[in-house]
Amino acid sequence: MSLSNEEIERYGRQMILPNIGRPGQLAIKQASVLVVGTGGLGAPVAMYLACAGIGTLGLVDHDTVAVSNIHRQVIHTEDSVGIAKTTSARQALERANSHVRYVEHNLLLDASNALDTLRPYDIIVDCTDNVPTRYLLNDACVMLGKPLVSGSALRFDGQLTVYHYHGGPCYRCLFPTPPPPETVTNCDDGGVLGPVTGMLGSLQALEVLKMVALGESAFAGRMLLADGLAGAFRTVKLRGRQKTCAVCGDEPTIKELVDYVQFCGARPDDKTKPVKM
Amino acid sequence: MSLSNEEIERYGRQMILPNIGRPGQLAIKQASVLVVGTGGLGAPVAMYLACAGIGTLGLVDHDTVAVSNIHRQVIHTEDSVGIAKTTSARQALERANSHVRYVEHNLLLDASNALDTLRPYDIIVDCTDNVPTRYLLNDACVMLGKPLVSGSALRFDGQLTVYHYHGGPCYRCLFPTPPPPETVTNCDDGGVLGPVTGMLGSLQALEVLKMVALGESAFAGRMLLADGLAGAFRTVKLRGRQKTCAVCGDEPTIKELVDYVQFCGARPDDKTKPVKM
Amino acid sequence: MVSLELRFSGGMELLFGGTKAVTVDVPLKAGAATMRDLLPWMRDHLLKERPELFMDGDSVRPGILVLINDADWELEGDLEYALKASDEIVFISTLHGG
Amino acid sequence: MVSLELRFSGGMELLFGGTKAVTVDVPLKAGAATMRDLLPWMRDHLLKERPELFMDGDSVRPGILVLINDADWELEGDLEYALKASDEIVFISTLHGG
Ligand SMILES: [Zn+2]
Ligand SMILES: [Zn+2]
Repeated sequence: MSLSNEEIERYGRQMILPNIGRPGQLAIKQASVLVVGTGGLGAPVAMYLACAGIGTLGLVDHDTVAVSNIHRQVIHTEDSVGIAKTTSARQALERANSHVRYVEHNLLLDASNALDTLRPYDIIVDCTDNVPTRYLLNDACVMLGKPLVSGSALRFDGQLTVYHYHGGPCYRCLFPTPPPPETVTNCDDGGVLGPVTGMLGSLQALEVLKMVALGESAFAGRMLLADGLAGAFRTVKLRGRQKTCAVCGDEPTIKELVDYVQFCGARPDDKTKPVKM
Repeated sequence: MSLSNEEIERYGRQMILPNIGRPGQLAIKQASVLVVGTGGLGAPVAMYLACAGIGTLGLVDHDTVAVSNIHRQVIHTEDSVGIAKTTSARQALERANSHVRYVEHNLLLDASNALDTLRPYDIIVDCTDNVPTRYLLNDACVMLGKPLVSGSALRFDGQLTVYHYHGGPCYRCLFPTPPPPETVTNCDDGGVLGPVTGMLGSLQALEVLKMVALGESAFAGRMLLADGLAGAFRTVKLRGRQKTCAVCGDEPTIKELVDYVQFCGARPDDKTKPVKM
Repeated sequence: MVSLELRFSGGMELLFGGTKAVTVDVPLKAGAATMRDLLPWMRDHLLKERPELFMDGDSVRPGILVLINDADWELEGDLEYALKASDEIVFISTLHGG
Repeated sequence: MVSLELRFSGGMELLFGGTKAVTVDVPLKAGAATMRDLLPWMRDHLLKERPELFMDGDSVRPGILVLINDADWELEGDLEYALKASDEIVFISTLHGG
């Protein structure tokens, strides 16, 4: 594989970084990344990865664009209200960079389709909005041996880590038991500011590029805790992989995907509900 | 001024934040913000402010879109290569939110036009790429009594602060003397990753929304230092306003805008040069 | 008495009356008392509502990450960690939104 | 001897052979020696190239922000700040790109 003159011109400002260079750009071109969720986090992740020249970019979403999405999901437009989010996102990305191969997965991920959907990709990016899908992605990534770049946001806060990478823990190592459904708030119910998802999604895209081009991440076994209201950032050390983990441990008890809705007692369907003001 | 049902639906997910609510959204709708530079930082700043429903959004740039911009300046598209950046940005923003009033300022800011350009706006966002324009914006903001939300990025690093706000210092309080031109590297020469500008620009937009809706910022008199390679963030306390400052001090010696190119010994024209690989 | 700095984020602060950070003198013996002692004391003296959203059995409920001096408490022995003066202990509700 | 943690960022590390952080025992007297003494020592012992890009007169050159224990050194007396053991001193080249 090589780079055309047009690609060298297009990506020149990232290729002149000493730790990217031509080898880094070629690695980016050869990489395939799956962005799960094309909402508040998925919008900047997809835009920055596409613009950086990722070879193949998969987009997973089952939802259609609603006008209440656009305040934070800046990849979608007024014209795309009502159409599939994957299609809306793909159209925006193609306008920005037609060199990338885009793959739409317009579906609700579940135990029946997750392994086949994730298998062709090198890195999975969790931009979802619900607990069952987060456990599903975690288990599927462990079973397939892929790293999971996980971001989340709510109100003014955000969290970021990379699971199952370079000996670090998986999501279940940290959270063997799902949270009680009544403690879980999604962005539709709790609210969120667009720039908070923008900051977290940008950081997820940055970790993907570092993993692809440099073979490393600052967030394997570490978690960023961002408080956008206070302007406070904290990076903390996490436990390592747990030998007793049900999915990535030495004697895993979960060897195939399970029913995550039942496991979490919550539904993965984050459909927009009317706002109570 | 009031909010239509369509606006309440569109902005609902930020209005349910207890510290935003209807009064915060009305303040956002009444605000006017000028984004100076529609490049790597300006792209996310403009997108998130437009999508959040800022009443009037001004866009300043003198440049046209080049294919080498798109890797980080994700507001621009392949179709807009060669056209004015302000026009390209405005077209993208109108697709996302047609409720906002956009004003294009397709010009190179200098001492002759800066005060008139900045005067109609409440808050100025510095997304520029050169030292002379940073001093120009600072001095103009002090003379007009406006806060300046300043971001910068290079390679994997970023810096953020809010100048001349709530008794905090201005740019000249920190840096009375400009840096020697040979120590200044812009993104075209030093390189930068798109997600780094994405993270910083998102944070600039977040501070603007907090200033508008809450009347406060976490970064008046404080600076965020972000190291994207190490995943390390540091927020530091800055000196207060300096009584001896040449522009915001007790006895200012600079009472009108000067020749910033001469003052800095550098040109504000950040035209793309060919990349040496 | 042991003086601790307690912090709450990610929504945990809502259970503690909106407090994001508090320095408290806890009537427990430094070097001897552990996290196992601190949690019920916090529940009884600081928690403002719904104890079941803070504790589950003798530990925190699932979905809360506890940090002791910027490290996951699992690295420090979790419930058996012996409290020292000036320890900073953070309780974070993990987020799932996007 | 005073043991200091020195950090370089924003491009400053390029003048110091790529070092981003170093703990050094500086042959200066804690409590007596100041930043005015540290800067020339750094220039003579740590700097790898182009001293004019680090110092200007007896201070740092314009465009460098100096932090002492996470605060702008101007708040600490800048050149007159008396060095203490374990001080963390950061030299940051300010960025202008966008
Ligand atoms: Zn595990
Ligand atoms: Zn000043």
